[in-house]
Amino acid sequence: MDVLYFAWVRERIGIPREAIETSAATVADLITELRAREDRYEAAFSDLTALRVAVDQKLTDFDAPLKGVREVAFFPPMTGG
Amino acid sequence: MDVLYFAWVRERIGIPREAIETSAATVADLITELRAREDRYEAAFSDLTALRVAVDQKLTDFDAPLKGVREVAFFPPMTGG
Amino acid sequence: MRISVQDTPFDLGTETTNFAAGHRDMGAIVTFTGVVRDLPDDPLEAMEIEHYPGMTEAALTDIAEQAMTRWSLGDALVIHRHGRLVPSEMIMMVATASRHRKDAFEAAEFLMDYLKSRAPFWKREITAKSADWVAARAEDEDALKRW
Amino acid sequence: MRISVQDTPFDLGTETTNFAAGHRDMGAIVTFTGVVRDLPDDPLEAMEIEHYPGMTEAALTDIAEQAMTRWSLGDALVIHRHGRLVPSEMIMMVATASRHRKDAFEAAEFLMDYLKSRAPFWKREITAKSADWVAARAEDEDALKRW
Repeated sequence: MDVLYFAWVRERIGIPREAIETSAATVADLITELRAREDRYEAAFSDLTALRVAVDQKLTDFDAPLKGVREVAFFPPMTGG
Repeated sequence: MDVLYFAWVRERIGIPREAIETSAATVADLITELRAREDRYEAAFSDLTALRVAVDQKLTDFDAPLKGVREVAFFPPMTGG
Repeated sequence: MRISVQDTPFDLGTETTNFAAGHRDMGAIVTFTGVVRDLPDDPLEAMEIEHYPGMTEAALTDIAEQAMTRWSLGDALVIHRHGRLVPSEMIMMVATASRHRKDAFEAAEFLMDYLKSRAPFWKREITAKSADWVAARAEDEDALKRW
Repeated sequence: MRISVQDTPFDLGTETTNFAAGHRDMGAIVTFTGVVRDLPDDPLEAMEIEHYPGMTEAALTDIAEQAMTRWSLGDALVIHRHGRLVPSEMIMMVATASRHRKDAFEAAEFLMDYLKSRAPFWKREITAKSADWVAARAEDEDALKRW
């Protein structure tokens, strides 16, 4: 599964994307796994209210299941326009 | 005093403007005078709900006084834009 | 603030670009453009627009000044044509510049609502068979109540 | 309906004129344009816009399709830039075409409200001293509630 990071999430984690092998059932489970990895993930995911998630390029919530998913992206609230 | 007519009011009366000597105190009094003149005025002023009036180029109502006024205009509701 | 009542065409692109270029400190630009409809089933030959020279400019200036007072605007533009227009020609445009999109949108809607019912223009639709004055619509008058 | 996500500048005049020209049966055209502010007291060097290629186009298409469904629109256009922009450059534009001004206005406001908070763009303001990500505003999120 590809995991993408944008804006300050990308900066805190230090890379724009990575391939991750995981058996996490939901986005929330994946976040728990990532936070346990290294401080930079802990720093990026410490405040979930400041984060948004897209699964296969669709905005969703942290309960979203990951079965069959190819791409998960984490980023701050959008500021386009 | 100059009296101006626009759109179908102009067409019914047959002229775009005329100079009128009047001692009418209000727009309503002026209309009463005009209606008494000729059929074409009667035709133009028969339904006041379909008419609007401007006094010295400001939209107003039929009670408006005419003292000191230089220009009165009659026309249908506007349809700009 | 600029008001133009003219019988000549205007170029929407040029007008909008110039308007935006004059307001570099304004993040939001809204424009509205009215076009003579070109309906295949409704063979309009022309639209004639009559107006009240002098009062037209005064009424549009008053409307634009009200908009500048009621919303946080950097500028407002109103262009309205009169005379004979053919289908697909642009009748008029308004533009508003603000720091905030809400102000720019609301002020443009306000300008349009007032311009429709309070500026002395009268349209007539010319077809092969008729030349009818466009009737004012109750919903246009009602639109003023929200301001 | 056209969606364009691009790093190159666009010409507001050309885009608006072409959009209007393509919809001769639509009497009302509304545009919104967002500009990088050029504030004398606030020396912004540049605005950098990051986006999520693939999802951006999908999100904008979804938003525009919703607008086409909810209002009586002849067409909708969304152009949004990404990359590095300097003050006074145009960031984005939307345009709507309808037979009725109310639909054109409302659909343009809807497009803007959703684009602000639901399309994956992130802005960063570069000054001589800092490079800060723009924070999302609660009022932008609240603006979605009215639709």
